[in-house]
Amino acid sequence: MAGPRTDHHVVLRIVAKPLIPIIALFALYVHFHGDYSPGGGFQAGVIIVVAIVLYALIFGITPAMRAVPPVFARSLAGLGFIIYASVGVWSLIMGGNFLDYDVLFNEEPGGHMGQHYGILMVELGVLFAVAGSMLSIFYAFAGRVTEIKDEDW
Amino acid sequence: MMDWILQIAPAWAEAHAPALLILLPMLAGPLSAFLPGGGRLAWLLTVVVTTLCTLLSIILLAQVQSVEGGAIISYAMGGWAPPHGIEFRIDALNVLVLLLVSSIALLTSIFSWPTIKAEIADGKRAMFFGAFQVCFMGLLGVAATGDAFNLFVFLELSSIATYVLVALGSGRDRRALPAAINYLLMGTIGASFYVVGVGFLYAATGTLNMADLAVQLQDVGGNRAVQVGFAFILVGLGLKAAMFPLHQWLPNAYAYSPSFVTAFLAATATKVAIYAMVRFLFSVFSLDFAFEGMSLAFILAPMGIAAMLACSFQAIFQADIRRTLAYSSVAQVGYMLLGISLGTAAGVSAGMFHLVNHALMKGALFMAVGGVVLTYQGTRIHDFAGLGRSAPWTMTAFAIAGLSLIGVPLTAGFQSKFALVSALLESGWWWAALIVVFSSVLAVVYMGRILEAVFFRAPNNPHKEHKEAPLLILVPLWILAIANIWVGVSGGFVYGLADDAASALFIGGAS
Amino acid sequence: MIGYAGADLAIALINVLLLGLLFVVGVAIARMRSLFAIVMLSGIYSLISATWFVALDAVDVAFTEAAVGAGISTALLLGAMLLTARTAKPETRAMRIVPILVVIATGAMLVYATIDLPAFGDPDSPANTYVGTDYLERTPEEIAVPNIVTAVLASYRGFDTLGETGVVFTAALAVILLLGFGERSLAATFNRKKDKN
Amino acid sequence: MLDFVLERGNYWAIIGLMMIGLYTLFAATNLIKKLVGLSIFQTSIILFYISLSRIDGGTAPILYGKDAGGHGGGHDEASGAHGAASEAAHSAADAAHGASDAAHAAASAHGLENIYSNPLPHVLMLTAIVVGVATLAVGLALVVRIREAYGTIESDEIRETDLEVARAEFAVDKSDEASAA
Repeated sequence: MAGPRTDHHVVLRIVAKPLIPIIALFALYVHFHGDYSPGGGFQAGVIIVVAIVLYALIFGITPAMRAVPPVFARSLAGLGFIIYASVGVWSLIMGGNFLDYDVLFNEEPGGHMGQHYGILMVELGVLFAVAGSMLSIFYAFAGRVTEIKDEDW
Repeated sequence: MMDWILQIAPAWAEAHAPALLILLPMLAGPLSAFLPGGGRLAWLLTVVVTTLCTLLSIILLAQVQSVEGGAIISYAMGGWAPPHGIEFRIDALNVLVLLLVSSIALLTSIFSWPTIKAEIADGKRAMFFGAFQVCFMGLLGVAATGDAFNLFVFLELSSIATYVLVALGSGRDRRALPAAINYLLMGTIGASFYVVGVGFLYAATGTLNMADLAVQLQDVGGNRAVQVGFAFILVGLGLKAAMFPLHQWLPNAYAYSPSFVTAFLAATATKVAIYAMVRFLFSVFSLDFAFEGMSLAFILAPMGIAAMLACSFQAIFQADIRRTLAYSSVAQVGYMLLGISLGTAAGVSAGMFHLVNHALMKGALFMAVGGVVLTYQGTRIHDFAGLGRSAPWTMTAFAIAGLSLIGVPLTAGFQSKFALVSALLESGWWWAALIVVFSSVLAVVYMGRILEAVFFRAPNNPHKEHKEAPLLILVPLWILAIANIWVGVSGGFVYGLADDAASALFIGGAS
Repeated sequence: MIGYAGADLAIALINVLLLGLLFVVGVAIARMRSLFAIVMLSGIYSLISATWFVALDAVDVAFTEAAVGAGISTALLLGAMLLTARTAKPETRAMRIVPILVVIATGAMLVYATIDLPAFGDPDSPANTYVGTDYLERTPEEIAVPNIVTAVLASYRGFDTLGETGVVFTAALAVILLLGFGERSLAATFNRKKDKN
Repeated sequence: MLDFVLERGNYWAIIGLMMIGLYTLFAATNLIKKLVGLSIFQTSIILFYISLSRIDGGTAPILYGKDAGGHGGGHDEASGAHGAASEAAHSAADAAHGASDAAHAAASAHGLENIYSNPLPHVLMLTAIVVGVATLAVGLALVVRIREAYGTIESDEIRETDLEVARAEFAVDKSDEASAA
């Protein structure tokens, strides 16, 4: 993957370089605007992964792994899942049912703060879990590629 | 009878038991996947979690039994009342399954450590236990949920974990990999069929909550979409339960996966799918539908009988003991389906009783095989020759469970087969009762072949020294073996649970 | 003609066109032997279905299908293809008969079921008058989020989504267990390259 | 008759797509092609669910216009007015049951200004998409391992290899038994 830099990829590299931050930025927009428009944690997570995959495809897997280490990716996956579950634990501690966001902040009936922040946190958990998991899966496949090529399968 | 449990259990555990049951493995699964220490810590965490889940299941059982005729515990996830929210709905039927799954998970995870140390590489053990806990959580979720689509999510959760657990047997035998992908393809088709079926039910009723579906379906009646939805759900869950012609994935998956996985799956995975099938057959659909009655008598019963005959025959001709036991599992699923297909309370309770007993005996059998794999590295019959002398404790437990599988009096297998035969005679299906007896004769042949080799043949390899399985294997193995005898001698307690489960379906199921 | 009453004829045409395209792509996939073409066509299949979802007002689903089905799935399929094989063996005639029979039987059952299904786009169908559309009414008061799909996904059916997150996590765990982290093999490549130099 | 066909044509087309996926899954021997068939089958199920969620004249289930501003200040008043309107609309719908009338009645019965499609199948299918890609990832990882272990990803060749191994094992067993006897 990280082969000698050949010239016929130059256009790709130059176009991709400014594109990747924009893709990541768009992911954040999709995430935080999920209440008002299509999108949410899941889609945002996938888009972030796409940005990193694009980086890996163009500049090689190794630089990508240096930028976003696989350890970080899989920890992120576990963390996201645990964030989601702990919102449930929080609501249990506050005396409500599992994942009942209404009780999170002890607000009066009719208030929407609990639901708003509950949804936001849950979506954050989804974002982390999806981004981490998908990236780990990609790394697992991509790491295999080099190995096979070297042994000339 | 079990009120004292409710008195000593903390109030928060009682109020949130259904959620905590899922929550514990859910938090512990990702955590144990990252624990250091070559998997030892992850294993300890797994044992702790399964212990806690078993306790929670006992609390749930006490809660269900605190009311005459069985209480129904409904737990609204997120505080949203069904049908808008997802509910966990626990009655006498699922509490039995929950208790079965969590206690078998506890015993097998205690058993697992020596075999895992031998079969799984260092760096993978922690993640292996993580995957196991996810699988365990999925099975609990399927058993506890009261929402048709939520069931699919948990079914897939447990299945995806199962595929990889099966595939990890590839360290010992590469055939685990094709077995796993076959399982994946068939399992995913099953889940997809289930989703299509639920889609038709949703189109006809507009709801996904099972209790609500039951009510709405009463009004809809013999709608064609409902009929086809029913058929697809039956096929989908049948694939997961290894219902006879759809069982092709099972023998290889059981034969080549790690010992621990085989023991756990054989005792739980198909059982949970059968539970889901029973839930749909009797709770969601009620027996009023003519087409359903027909499908029971003309599809489920022949499938069950075919499984009992064909797979028992196939079991006889296997050289590998795990394959013998796997084919016998499909045959035993046939017994359960036959009981269920009667459509009477007696039949269903016999089916559920056999389900529990089969988990006890197959758990013990596969654990014993796992012990032998660990000490002697072989699963074929000729590897087992003469083991009765060199590993008497392991093999005695194996023999007890084997006799139970055959259905010898004073064992659990006899009790449930007896219940099944009497239920069959009660409905006038004497021919089916004869087939049950005949199939038990086949079981005598295939188990007898193994037991003969174990106890009466000289060891093939004279260098085999006296080598018993380690204590961590022997203790859970003997707990299951003794449970087999206990249920066989005084079947009252377990049979009572199964009976409660069946009557919950036939009295309070529809409302 | 309930199906298209009130809706634009253009939408109906788009509908027919997209479904027709899906058919062409599907048949092509079934007949192709080059795995690269099959993988790319499956990505196209996902993209076309995403477009169809937009025409049917399911924007969230369309978004996800485009990102996952056409993006991640295709990338994974390509990665796996590079590691395994480039062409598929053709199916022999004998192997086709049983699948065709099974598929025809299944399809016939499904078509039989559609006789009693509500018409396409029927606002009075049970599916569209009960729980589903209740969310529309309840969300402004109970959750106050304009995107109903987000409200249902994260709150009303938040437990499903928790399970879904679990599924993704489990998939990552499974792939890592099967293929490794990708780190070690990479380190090995490095070392070998250094040795060569 | 024509109406009947037009109303269900969509379902039939989707069923056809499902069957193409299922056929590819069953007929192909190549494991990757099988998995592609599986994902086509799953995508077609998603098409089916989404087609259930469509409501004529509806838009995406994201509240807009007055519906979106419905909470806050003059909320009570507005919802009261909506309630009265919905009752009237209901009786009208019962009487007429005409196609587009009913559509508007159904919408206003929910106290909403605009017609939206049914969000529930959308949510379910978001979950199903995720489950689908998770299964695909695990399946592909298995295929890669199979390629490394067997050197092929054609399922019939794998079965052949396994059968030969099993036959060899069986022969060993037989000879062992013979020598033991």
